[in-house]
Amino acid sequence: MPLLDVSGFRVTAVGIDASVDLVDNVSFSVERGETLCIVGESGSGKTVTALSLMRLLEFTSSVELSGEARFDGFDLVGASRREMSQIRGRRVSMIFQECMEALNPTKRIGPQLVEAAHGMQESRAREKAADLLAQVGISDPESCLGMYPHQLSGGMQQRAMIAMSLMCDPELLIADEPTTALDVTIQAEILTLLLNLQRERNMAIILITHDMGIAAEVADKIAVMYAGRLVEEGACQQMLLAPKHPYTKALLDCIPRPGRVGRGDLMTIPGFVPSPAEQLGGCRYADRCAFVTEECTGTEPQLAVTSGAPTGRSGATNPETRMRRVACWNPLAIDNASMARLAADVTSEAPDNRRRVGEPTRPGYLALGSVSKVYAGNARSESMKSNSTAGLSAVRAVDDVSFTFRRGEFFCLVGESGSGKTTLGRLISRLEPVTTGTLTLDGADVTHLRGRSADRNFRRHVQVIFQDPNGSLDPRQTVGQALAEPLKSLVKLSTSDRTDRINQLLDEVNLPRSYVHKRPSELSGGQRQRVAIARAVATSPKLIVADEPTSALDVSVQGQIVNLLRRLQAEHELTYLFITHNLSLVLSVADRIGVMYLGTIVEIASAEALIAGPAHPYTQMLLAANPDPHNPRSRDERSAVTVDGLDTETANVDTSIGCSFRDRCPRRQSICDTDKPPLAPINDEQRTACHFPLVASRHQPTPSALVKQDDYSY
Amino acid sequence: MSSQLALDTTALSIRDPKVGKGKFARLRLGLAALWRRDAPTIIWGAIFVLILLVSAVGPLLLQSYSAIDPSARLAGPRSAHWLGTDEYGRDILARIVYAGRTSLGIGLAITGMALVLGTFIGTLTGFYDRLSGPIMRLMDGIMAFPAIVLAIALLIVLRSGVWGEIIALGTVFTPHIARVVRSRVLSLREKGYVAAARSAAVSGPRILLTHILPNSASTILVQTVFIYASALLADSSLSFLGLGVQPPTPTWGNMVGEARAFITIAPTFIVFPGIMIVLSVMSLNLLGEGIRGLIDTRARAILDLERSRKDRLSRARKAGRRG
Amino acid sequence: MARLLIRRLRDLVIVLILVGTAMFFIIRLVPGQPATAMLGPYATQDQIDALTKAMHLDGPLILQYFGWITNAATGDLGTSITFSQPVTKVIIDHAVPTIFMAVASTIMSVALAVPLALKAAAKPRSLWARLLSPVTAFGLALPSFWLALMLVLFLGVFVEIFPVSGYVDLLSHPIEGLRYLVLPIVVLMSHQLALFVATLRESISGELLNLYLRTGRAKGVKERTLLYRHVLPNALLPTITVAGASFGHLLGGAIVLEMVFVIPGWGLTLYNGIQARDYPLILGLTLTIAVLFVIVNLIADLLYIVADPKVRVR
Amino acid sequence: TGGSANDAPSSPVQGGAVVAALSGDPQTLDMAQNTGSLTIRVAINIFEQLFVIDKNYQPAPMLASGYEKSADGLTYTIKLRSDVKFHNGDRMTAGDVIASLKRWQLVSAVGKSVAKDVASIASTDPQAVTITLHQPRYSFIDDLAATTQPAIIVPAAVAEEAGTSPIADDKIIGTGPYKLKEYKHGQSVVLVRFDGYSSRDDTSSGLAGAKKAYIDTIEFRFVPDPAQQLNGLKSGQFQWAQSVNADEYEALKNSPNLKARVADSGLVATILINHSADSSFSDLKARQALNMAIDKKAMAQASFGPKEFWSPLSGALVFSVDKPMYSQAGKDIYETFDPKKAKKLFEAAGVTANKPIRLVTTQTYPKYYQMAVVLQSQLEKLGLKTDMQVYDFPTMISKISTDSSNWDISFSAYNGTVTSPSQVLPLAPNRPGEFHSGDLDTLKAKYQISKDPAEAKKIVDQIQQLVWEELPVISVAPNKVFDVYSTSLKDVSTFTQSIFWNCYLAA
Ligand SMILES: Nc1ncnc2c1ncn2[C@@H]1O[C@H](COP(=O)(O)OP(=O)(O)OP(=O)(O)O)[C@@H](O)[C@H]1O
Ligand SMILES: Nc1ncnc2c1ncn2[C@@H]1O[C@H](COP(=O)(O)OP(=O)(O)OP(=O)(O)O)[C@@H](O)[C@H]1O
Ligand SMILES: [Mg+2]
Ligand SMILES: [Mg+2]
Ligand code: NI
Repeated sequence: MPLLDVSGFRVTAVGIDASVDLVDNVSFSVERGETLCIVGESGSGKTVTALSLMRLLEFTSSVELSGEARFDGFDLVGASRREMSQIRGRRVSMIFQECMEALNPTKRIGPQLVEAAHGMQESRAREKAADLLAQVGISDPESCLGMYPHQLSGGMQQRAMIAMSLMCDPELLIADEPTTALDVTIQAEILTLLLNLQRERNMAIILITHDMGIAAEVADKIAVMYAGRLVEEGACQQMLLAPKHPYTKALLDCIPRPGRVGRGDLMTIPGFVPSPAEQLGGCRYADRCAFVTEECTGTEPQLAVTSGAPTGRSGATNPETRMRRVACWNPLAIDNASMARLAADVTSEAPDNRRRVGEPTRPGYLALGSVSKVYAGNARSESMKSNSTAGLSAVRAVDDVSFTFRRGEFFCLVGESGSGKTTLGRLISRLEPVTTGTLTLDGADVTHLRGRSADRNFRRHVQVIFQDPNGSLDPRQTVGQALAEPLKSLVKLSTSDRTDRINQLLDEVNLPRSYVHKRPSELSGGQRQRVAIARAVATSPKLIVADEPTSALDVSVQGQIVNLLRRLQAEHELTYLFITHNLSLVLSVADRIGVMYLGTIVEIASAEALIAGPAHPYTQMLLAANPDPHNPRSRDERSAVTVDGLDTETANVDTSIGCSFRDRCPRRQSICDTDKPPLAPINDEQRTACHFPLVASRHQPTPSALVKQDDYSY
Repeated sequence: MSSQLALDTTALSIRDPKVGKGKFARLRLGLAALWRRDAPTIIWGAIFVLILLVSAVGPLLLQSYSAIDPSARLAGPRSAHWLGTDEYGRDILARIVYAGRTSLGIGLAITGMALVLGTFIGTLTGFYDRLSGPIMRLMDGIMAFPAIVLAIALLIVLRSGVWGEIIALGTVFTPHIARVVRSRVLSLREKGYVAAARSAAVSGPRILLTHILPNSASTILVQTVFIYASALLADSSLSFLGLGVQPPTPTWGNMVGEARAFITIAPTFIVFPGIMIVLSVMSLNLLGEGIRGLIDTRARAILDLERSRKDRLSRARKAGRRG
Repeated sequence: MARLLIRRLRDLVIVLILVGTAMFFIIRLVPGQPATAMLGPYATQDQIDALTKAMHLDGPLILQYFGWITNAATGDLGTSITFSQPVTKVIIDHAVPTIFMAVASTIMSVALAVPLALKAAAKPRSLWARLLSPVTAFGLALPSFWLALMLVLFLGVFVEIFPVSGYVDLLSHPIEGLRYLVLPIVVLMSHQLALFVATLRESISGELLNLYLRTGRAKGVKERTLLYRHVLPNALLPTITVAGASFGHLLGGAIVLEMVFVIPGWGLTLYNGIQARDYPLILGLTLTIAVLFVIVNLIADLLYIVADPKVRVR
Repeated sequence: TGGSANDAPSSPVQGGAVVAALSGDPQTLDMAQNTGSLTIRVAINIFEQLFVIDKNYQPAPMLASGYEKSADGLTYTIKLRSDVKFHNGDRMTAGDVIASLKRWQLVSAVGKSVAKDVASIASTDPQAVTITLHQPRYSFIDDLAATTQPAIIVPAAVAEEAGTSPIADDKIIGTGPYKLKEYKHGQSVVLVRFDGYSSRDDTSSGLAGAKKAYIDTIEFRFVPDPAQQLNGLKSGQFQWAQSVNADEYEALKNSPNLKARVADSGLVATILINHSADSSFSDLKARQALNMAIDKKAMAQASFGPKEFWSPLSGALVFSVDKPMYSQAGKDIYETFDPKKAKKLFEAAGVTANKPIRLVTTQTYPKYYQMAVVLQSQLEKLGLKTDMQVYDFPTMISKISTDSSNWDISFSAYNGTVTSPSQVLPLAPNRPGEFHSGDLDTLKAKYQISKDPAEAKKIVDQIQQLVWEELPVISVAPNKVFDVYSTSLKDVSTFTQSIFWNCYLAA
């Protein structure tokens, strides 16, 4: 008997006006020692499912549960609250995504952990807590117990959270996006940690994620959710290898593959997830599905066991795990035709004839000369809070950065959180003044512009797109007004010309012209980001700084935005500074990539060069941590990733001397402590700031080899 | 993907398909929806509107508020004078209604002054760092003073009376609005669309007018309602002390002040003006809270939270009956 | 912490100088002279002028100002005209009732507000919880002078439990003195208690939204424990600030109340001082009230820092 | 009426404490300088004069044992009683009297008017004082017995130290039956029996005669609110209250525990008029119109409550009990109430609706304010505009005495029991309103050389007639004091308020 057995599970939100099924028809099971990954786009009901299973949702909203959910034979749906408290926090526990809010800010970590141990002496519980903290990779557990959450970095908090969930030695652990807010490096460590702990304890894990890459690396089974329904469930490899539901396949296809630069558009899923309130007669995926038939729009398909599971290389031994269930009227048959079509999707696009843009021959456009930005620490607010931290030394958010954007290139900036990417973007777009250094635009010094006309002139050429699609549009302005704003202030157009231009812009970003009168609240995230892009290109700028324009969006929409950006680039000879966390994306779209660490650029290289082999150990670390469903690592490979508990926030290294990466660097030598490595060329496509660059010592796979790996041949 | 508040009922606000049948129908539907959502707010709002209406129209319908009749001094309620008469034989009901005009009007003027000044100061100091230091120090200075004491001090100089009181209390309440506006502006100026406007070379004042102010409007509105309530209360205290609007122009506060000498002879004289103060201040405060519940996501979440617990309990009881 | 203290002390000095200077000129701009009040209603202008001269209040204002401010800097606030005593002594003599009322009302309000708000938060469907919002709004809407008069009307005269006015020295006759202060304190509390309950309830409700509660439930912690060990301590934080700020309300409210109940505290003394144009006394008292208010808020801020680890520990 | 009323035949008991509600803090107990009634109510029990008025408003010796007046009326030799002790234990001597009178001449309005006529004050022996005048002064002894800013006798050191300033609280040393124990400003004044007091032997009458202090302590608590005073009386907190609302009279008349009594004396409510060129009321026609426009009865009713408190209405400047000064001359003018004619006269004087009449009043004394409200309503009935300005009392006084350009009409009330025309304050020089009349000055001078009461009374009548013809002020109505006290307080004098000697607390 499986540890957790869910079938026909439904969660209904009871509202004042109406009741809405948030989640319906969910069925899956988890064995001891097994990992189930639930994946799906945002809003597909993953969190609702998890919280409802824990019976936690009812505390904060009015919901009704129905269907079957048995934990070790115990009825989770029908249990009283009292019975439930015998399960929750004792046999089942949960890790939440928002670690910053999930811990009580005014209580020390120790008591919060001790609280999670039931029926245990205080002193014993404390010992256990320290023990667990050590296990999750916190180097000084005793002092950590005495700290308050805000004294810990995000990664540390998440570790503390994990330790807390283990205090009761749970049989089932539900982890809701435990790593989404974290850097890839920390994400990798935390996932490894979870897997190791699972092995030791024979725990069942339900891991919720929106990232197929993570699922690919850690799951035994994958369940795909869409718009409140479970659409497909099956063993991990089978799911990756031969998705049966068009949605599963589309999700996989949307993940960018490295080395596709100039090879056509990224895959996307048109449309967006319907809200739970939308009453649809048929399959909820129907209007986004490429294989839609009449049946699909008429009746909703039920989860059904399918046959014909192809035997994967590692072939499941347990017949139950081999069981595939899919809710689709015409599941994808894994026949040759469809395989061919799959392959075609990936490879058959006509190679792009654009000039390769990474080459150094291209003329420079905007140049940074030793640019630095120092924050006083309390420059912004006078509030008491920041005042008490005023004693802290200044933050060097950007530290002596020099490089040149080439005209028409797609430059990507990556790096862990807090490495100064946003700050650099703001400096380049002159939203903030540099502390020292110079900015040169097309040969002219623009560091300190005087007068409004000079400023206007600069702004006509350099525009920005921001990360948060919700915040980047004024909720009170219509799309038309938002687009008119730069047109009014930067170019002098007659009213009718302006209307024309707005229509033209909407056309360019593929939005219907009727959207002029819509307000941001009526648009989806992706559509908002399109408006933001339209606004940025309205004045025909030359350089666009895009600060994580896709990181708040689902992968299905991310492709649309990137494709749009690239199309506009081709049409208008744009130069991009694209800031992102997403390494897969970077490797598939960028011409050149800059890697930032603690305010400095540690490596600049073309995408090909990076795929071929990073020169800086930090770049290598980032690449290694990046999960890729098209090329997943095995479990053993995963466990090899060290858990050393260091990330940008905890790295407390003196950046004024020596290499700032030295305390995380496996190749550290004495020179690293004393001399700052300059950003020196390795070859004509790659420069790095490292005393001991990696590139020469590494076997270099060719790009073609990488592509070959896409053929599901593992 | 994005971190999300524990609850989010936006999904539940299903658009009514009937919407779109003209403005009136829409208003009615909107009110009906609001009624289901938050009936008390509508009730309190209606009470306040009623007080406003009666104060505005009442004096036209009732007997003179200033006609003296020394032979009918301090009479109890009777058919000619529903609430009795005061020490000059004037009709208390007529005076209370007329006092509503003065009290509510002055409250409004005070609120208006605080609103305009406070918004101005709040937006400027929030938006321009350079100004914030000295001006906010001044605001702190004003707030570092018990409101009544400050108002009394100012009133002594400005002369008791309508304008003196408006200026004095307007000054007292300005920092309250300025603070709220400032913190709102401080958070708004970090928004992407402000940066976008900056990068479109939109000038500071224009950004203030087109982005910051409209988006602060709801916060300011709520605060204004609360300040209106406070202004009514402060006005009544000052009038009671004989420092505000001077009788014979009645205000609720100075009526209580006058009635104080006749507390045992004519209790209606002191009771009813007080009730009017309580009722209008209370309805304004509850209205403000209700509006905040509609506008402010956090406040709305709190309301929903409380409501949801109710529903859950009622469901649990139903289930109990079934079982 | 030390920096904060220094900054606050600097603010204090600035506020004092501002308040002192402003008040000095403000009250001198007011028509009417101390002599008028001293001489009663039928004095002639000649008599008034003569007395003004005798009191040395006739020189150039600016010289008087510098004289006063230099003395004030050394702690000498001058001599009260009506009391013919040093202002400092007058202020100290009249401090007990005002401060006692303010402190007693604050302490009792906090002590009552916590259980009331918790009761509502723990049982949101109870009658009490549903009535809480109108009841607190009612408390906040009650003008203190009116409530005071109503209490006098019903309790003092009809039922005759408490004396309706006057004051017996608290220090020499504590029991009798307390009896005299019961009604004023009840009135002060009506506003303050409502304020605290409202604040506390809102912050408790706000805390209930916080995700750490979900964590707590996931850990299997009992709801009661969550309420008392997590929610309440966090929710009390904002109350500290509100309590500090409401102290100003109290001092202001005291003026009105002390007049209604004839309690010789700062409020009544200030009011009489204003009526009598007792310049040194008015200045001294307003300064003292401002200082006290700033200090109380400073203490509230410090308490907040001590209570909130986010600020205390960095 | 008058004198000590023997309303209870029981015999007096010594002891007990009285708590008396006083309407406010007197600020100072120096009654020589302060004109207010609060000061008088307390200090009357502390200080004494050489002469005081008896129940018939005739001067009678108090600290003096008698006096001799020279035939030419220019020299007064006043004999002092030898058994009088100050509260500090010192015996009163001529030196104290001389110093006190000299100070009185500096600080008191009556004293100042006397000072004009005084050539010297000297003592021949320790128990006698000789005062020489430049010219005869009929009212000299009356002036010494005046009750407003009276010529109180204090130790010479106290008088000299105080000079023109009020006597400090710790120097409040008199010769009266009670002495000051404690003055808590803003809160209370406590008096205790002065055991060293030696009473006169003659029967007590008005303020004169024997004084016996039965009550041990009198605590005056300052309670501004009349309703609170009454509440305190009802709840037994107070035994006496200074100003209970007159409207309570009917209800209190039948109260078993409280005695409510309308006194015979009080204040005469007066409308002040601005005679300076800045006001249209400098025109006699306007004043006459004003007089005809005022329904005095209605004004009295609205301001002073039941009829008992303001009758009879005769337009006199003093109360009817004050026989020497009471006159009904000009009553016909006073009684003319003719709005139509008033309107015409106003028009003739150029007072129209275009020019608002500026009424200045105060709420510090509610009755002034109430009169203003009634006047306003009556003027507005005539179609005139009014501009009513309400200030606190010091501001009002300073407005009307220093700035004649800003007001037309104000309100006041004056002591209705005076002993000479020069004490009638509204007619005194330097009053607000800048009224000057040669005729009035002549009459006043004539009064001082009158030889006997009959002649004096004739001049008083002439003055009264002149007041109604020239209308320097408009005397509206006498406003009698309302005495309310606990029935446990026996033998309370009806002569004036707060005489705490000769009365006692029933056991
Ligand atoms: N308490 C609630 N009441 C009503 N609707 C809710 C509630 N919680 C969530 N929803 C709605 O249910 C849908 C599913 O939400 P859920 O949070 O489970 O999605 P998710 O898959 O976890 O997405 P994400 O990746 O963004 O975390 C969303 O449309 C959301 O708006
Ligand atoms: N206005 C500011 N005042 C003070 N410090 C700042 C400010 N803005 C950024 N910093 C600091 O500068 C550093 C770099 O921040 P930045 O936002 O540029 O990083 P980032 O690489 O964009 O991070 P993320 O990936 O989280 O967006 C951080 O340590 C941050 O705390
Ligand atoms: Mg989620
Ligand atoms: Mg960033
Ligand atoms: Ni307030």
